[in-house]
Amino acid sequence: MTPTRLTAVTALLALGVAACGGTTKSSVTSAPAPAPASSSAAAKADPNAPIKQGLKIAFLPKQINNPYETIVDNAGIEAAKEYGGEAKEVGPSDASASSQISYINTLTQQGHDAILIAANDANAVCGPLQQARDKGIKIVSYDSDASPECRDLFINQASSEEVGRSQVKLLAGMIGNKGEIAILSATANATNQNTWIEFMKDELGKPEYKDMKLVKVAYGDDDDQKSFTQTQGLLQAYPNLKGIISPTTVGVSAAARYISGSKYKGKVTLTGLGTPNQMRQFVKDKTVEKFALWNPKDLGYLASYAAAALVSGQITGAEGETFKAGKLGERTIGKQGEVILGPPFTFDAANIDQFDF
Amino acid sequence: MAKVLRWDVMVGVLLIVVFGYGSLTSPSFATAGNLSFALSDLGEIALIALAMTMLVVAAEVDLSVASVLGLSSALVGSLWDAGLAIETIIPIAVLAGALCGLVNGLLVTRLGLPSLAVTIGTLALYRGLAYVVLGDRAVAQFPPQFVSLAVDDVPGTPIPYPVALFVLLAAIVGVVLHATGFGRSLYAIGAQEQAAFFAGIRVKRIKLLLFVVSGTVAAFAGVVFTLRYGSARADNGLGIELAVIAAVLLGGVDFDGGKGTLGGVIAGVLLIGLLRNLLMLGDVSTEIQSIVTGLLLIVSVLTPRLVSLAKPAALLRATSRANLKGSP
Amino acid sequence: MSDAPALALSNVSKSFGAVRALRDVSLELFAGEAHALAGENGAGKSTLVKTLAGVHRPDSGQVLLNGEPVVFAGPADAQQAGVAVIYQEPTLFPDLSVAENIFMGRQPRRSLGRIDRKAMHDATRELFGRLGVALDPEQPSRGLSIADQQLVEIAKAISRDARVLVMDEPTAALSGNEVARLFSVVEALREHGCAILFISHRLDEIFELCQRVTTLRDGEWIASEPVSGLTHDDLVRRMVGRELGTLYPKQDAEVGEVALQVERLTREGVFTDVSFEVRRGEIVALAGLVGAGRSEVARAIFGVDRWDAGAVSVDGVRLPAGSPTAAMGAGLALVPEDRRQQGLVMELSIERNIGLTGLRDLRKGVTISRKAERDRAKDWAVRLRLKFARLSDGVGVLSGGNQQKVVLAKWLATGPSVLIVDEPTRGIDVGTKAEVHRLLSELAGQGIAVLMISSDLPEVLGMADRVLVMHEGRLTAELSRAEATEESVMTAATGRAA
Amino acid sequence: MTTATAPPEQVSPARSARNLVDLVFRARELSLVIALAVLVGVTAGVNGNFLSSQGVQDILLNTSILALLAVGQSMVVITRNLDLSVGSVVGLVAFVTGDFLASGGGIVPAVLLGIAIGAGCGLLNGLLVSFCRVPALVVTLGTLYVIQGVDHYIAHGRQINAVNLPPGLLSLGNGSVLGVPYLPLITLVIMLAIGYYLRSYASGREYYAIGSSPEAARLAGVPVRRRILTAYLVSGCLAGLAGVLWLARFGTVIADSAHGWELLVVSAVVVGGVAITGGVGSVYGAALGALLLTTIGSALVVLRVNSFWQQAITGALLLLAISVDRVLALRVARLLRNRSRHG
Repeated sequence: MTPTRLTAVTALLALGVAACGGTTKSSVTSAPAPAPASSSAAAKADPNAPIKQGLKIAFLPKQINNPYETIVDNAGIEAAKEYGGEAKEVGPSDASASSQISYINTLTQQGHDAILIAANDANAVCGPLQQARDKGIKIVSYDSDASPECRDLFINQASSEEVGRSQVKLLAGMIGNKGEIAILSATANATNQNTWIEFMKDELGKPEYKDMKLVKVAYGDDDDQKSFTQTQGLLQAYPNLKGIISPTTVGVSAAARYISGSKYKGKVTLTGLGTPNQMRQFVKDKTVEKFALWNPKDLGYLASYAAAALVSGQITGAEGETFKAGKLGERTIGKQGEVILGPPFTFDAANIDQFDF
Repeated sequence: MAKVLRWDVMVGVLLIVVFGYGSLTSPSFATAGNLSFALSDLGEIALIALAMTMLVVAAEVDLSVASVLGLSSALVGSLWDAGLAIETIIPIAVLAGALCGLVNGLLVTRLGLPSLAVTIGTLALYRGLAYVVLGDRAVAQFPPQFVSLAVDDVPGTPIPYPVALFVLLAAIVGVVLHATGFGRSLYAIGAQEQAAFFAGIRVKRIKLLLFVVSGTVAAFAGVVFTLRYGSARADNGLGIELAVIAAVLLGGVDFDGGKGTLGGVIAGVLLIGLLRNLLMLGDVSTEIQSIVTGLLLIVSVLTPRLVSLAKPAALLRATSRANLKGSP
Repeated sequence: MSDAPALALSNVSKSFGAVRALRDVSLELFAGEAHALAGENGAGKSTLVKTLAGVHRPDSGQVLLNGEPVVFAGPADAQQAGVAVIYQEPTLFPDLSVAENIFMGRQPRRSLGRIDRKAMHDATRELFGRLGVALDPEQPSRGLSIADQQLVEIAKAISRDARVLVMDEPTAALSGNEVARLFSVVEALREHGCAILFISHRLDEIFELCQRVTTLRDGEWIASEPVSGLTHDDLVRRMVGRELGTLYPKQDAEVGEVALQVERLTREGVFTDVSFEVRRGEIVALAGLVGAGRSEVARAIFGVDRWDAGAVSVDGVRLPAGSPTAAMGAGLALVPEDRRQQGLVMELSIERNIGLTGLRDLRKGVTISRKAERDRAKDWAVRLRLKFARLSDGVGVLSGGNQQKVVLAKWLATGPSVLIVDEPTRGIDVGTKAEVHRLLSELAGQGIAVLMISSDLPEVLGMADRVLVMHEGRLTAELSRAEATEESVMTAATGRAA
Repeated sequence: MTTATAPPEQVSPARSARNLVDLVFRARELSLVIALAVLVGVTAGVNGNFLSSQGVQDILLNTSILALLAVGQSMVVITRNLDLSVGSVVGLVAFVTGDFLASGGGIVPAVLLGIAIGAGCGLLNGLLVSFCRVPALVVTLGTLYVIQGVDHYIAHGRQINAVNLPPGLLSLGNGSVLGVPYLPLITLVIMLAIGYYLRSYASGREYYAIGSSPEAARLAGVPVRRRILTAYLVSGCLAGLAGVLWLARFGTVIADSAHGWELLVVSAVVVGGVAITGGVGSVYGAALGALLLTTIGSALVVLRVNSFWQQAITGALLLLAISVDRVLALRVARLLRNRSRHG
């Protein structure tokens, strides 16, 4: 019977490979790291080169139905019009790395000048991005980074360290440096979230926060309903909880919504990263006192200009190079090709009505 | 149904039309690079579709394949993280897949449960286990020589290794399905299980085997998937069972069993893949792609029915079969 | 009462694919009359019943209600018009209670159209009282014996207060007492002006209950006449169309060694302690009422069902329980009762169906040799005088008789030493029937042991060397060819003597 | 059977057979209640907060939308069919009605709009399944894709924010009367109404008849197609209503509300004792199933169990439910067979 054979073939294949000797994680990681960032970095930057006209760039967000990403991308598309380029947004309807990869491949085939990506998985997108770069396409990651060796630039919304530490400071100020706190994150492998959380933990290690205790990091998967129920669970499981930090726009608004309608309103302090439009109601009804965010429009705008600068040869992605980003002025490339948008801005009842995004 | 109206042939024709249209309208469509991308994007779906074809021909279905793929990926990730050799990990992951298939098969054959219900249950169970194994972590940095096996083209051709493997397996499954006694048994089981059983065909054993094969192939696809993306995650392949089933049904395999050809299924897989590729190249949004996939699925089951309903004699058969279907 | 028949068929024809089930048939049912429908298996009785019931629509001809042509779009229309039907196979909802089965769609209502369960259960009890049945109205119908299911069907039909009651073999599974009670109820209905169409294979019942009889043969109308002027033989002649003798060409064969030995075979709740043997060259009939456990014994012997106790040996080799594959290997073959579900894969071609029992023998290397498959099919098609266009045609296009030949071919091709045939001539035309009988006789002559299950009493008496009779899961009689008469078999089958 | 000769003795085995069957099927819903009680008991023992009024309210609120969908789904499953498109209908309705309200629409028209959209989707499914006789699984899988695509097309990365919605709607989602939130009340009323209809009306019983034996139903003159169509219509309408309630409850919606819920709904229905092969079960059971699944989810968080287990447990429960049903059914059938033979 041949399907038995089919199984056998599969097994043999696997076993045959097994016979060749062991390849383990340690043997791979101890080997010299793969070649550092590709040859394009070796090219000479010409800060005075004009921005090329008719550039074709594409934004590839985590998923197209994420409103935050839509704001960022639309600002980037607007920016491209300013410098005479042509930009578009394409992307999958689910936030998975594999569907993003189909799009990277397609964009490569279509021959764009630059791809701007908010990576769903830093490593998974790496191979296809390398292939795109081999064809001369510039890669700029924004919002969520891809592995540094497979992109030219990372436009960071804010210094990760600053985001992490400032969130802790913000909350500590409101709860008087005392009590149990929890974090409501997005997915556990979201690169940006994890970096921030690391810095939060580091900040909490400082002596002035000795009375604050991080009891749980929960994951709402950037899914509104899941974030909502996770908040419920957190508050039940930890009755002494004093504060929650939710460094994700989906999480913080879901948590605010639950708290505003529950008995925990006024007892538990919530802060995090959210957009003013989402949070306005909860600031007004006093569920949330303060929260922070950068301007997502500026992020898209900056990423768009950075891509144009890269393609035009004004920069190569090396540390210390500078480029002009339209109305945002001159920006400098930091370590590992990072460009930082700026410090996060804190919103409260006094200033929230000045913003609309 | 008349030979000319055979659905699998129509899918083949449709495939040629799409290919022709793509080549004419999009300069980057019919390039080796693009087709190689498009094909390797289909790799796992195509692999799993091979096993699924045999199951559906035998009037069963396995909805848990994508979860088995995820579980296999999670196992690869966590074992790799734990420092095991990849050569040991791969057989373990594949074996785990076989075990998953065995559980499905035992529940279906021993307890006589409908495979639809069983595999909806294991769909949740196996995906859940994948999360339990690896959590929300993503494990990366697999050995380059293995990654390149999953990514690179066979030297001198624009054909990626997984696609070459698929061609090989497809040839085997094609022979099994269409030219061996085992294949004949599958069609007999699918069309009239009792008659097959009365003819001395070991129906339960064969079904059990099919589920094991399905689990094994899905787990193997999980290994390929993990290496190809260089990232092991519990949510890998989430939802691709629907794409697999869509391809199989689009290829003209009757959901009630007993009908369909492997050629049709391969045409179905390619049609879905190339159409998606073409839509993406044409900057057609994801939403429209989803609508097109759904419509294709509905049309693929609707058209053969409407053709057969047009004949009154066949109506009677279809009616009685439709009514028999699903009885415990 | 008007002179027009309550329900009538006028020149009705109906075909299924290539099979013409009814040809130009007319029938008139008058109020206050019990009308018998006689005909062999496959004569078109069930199709006629389904046409009256609105399940089938005639290809040509008309259905007349009180003399007016009507078109029943479906069973609901026919029921609306006052036609109640008891089908041959019970059609119950296994998950619903007995009372709900009886009153589905016509439940007694309370205010706001709600179902009045108490009234429904009371009405059911009252019905059961009239029929002398002791079933709980609230019991689910799953798990009822065939006889009980049939009784529920009868209660259902009677409860409709129908103007026309059609009963397709309602008594096949009933015991003598139950039949007597049913008849008294039917008699009462008839006196109230109900028209009754009655189908039975027990000719005595026709003579007892009915005033007129219509005979069908091969889908054609033969005669409609008063019962009073007829004898048994007249009726049989009309049904069969020739002298009985030629239908059962049984020749004596030399009886050899024991080929099939069944010892104290038991399947709990189905049959108990069944022991018998069949010798080479012998045709042994297994008779009994529907539901007596005959087919179940055959299924267990062949391994389709498991047995709980006892043993089966073929040519001295013991068989494991529950393995058709092992049974086939030992030389057993089973031509099952239900041709469409169990005997054939309707969607596959003639050659593939015949090849299905020999997938191992037809191998050439790994793959099936299409030539060997075709040769095997061609060989047997010729030997059994199969009428077909192409071997690659689906078996669905063949007539019932030819389909049965394909089933036989499929099994004879395995070269069995024991052949079990379950209802070998059910639903096939008279010509083919005689051919099948001749074939069975020949096979016995070649030294094959044949075990034949049949509800067709003349067939049992005409073909068997010995007759085993079952009643409620037990063997109640073993009769030699000389001892076996219609009377003696029926006595044992209904347990009247026991 | 020799029933006619000795009726009095015959009654008792028949009675006890019925009692046995009754017991088994009652036990099915009873076992859910017991499981629920144990779960709640243990969880509350570990963390008293679980049974606080806020905790109970949360569970009821979380359950109500799932239970509403499960009630609709069980009507479809009872007729031996399946509706996988409910999740995407909820998503579509939540967004479209949100959009409608945000642009100034009234609440009542919005609710009607939501139900109408759901009814349209249900009608489409029902027509395809009942009149074209295509397998329900495949058709509703197809409409799942199509409806989801339409939803995403309309939303296109936009978001409906709570601040743009009328406060009346939001208070429907989070407000309560006498301490009992509106949402569970709405679900309860609908569940009782449909449960009562299915049990006490002639046409309601026909759904069970169709699922129990489609062929017999046809012969009994049951309007099979119309009933199946109605089942899908009801499922669609309830999914539409669930979409509006989703909007009211969560306030902020993007395109993928209830994404992937179809399997959760089917699980709730099957765990609740509605046989996937039709004909058996009740909407009460289905709602209980939804309550159990939701409670497990909440309990895991409160018990501080890794919430990754939740999905695995849901799957295992579903398998357990269908296996137990099957084994029990086989046992009962065997017992009944023996009784009827030896009775």
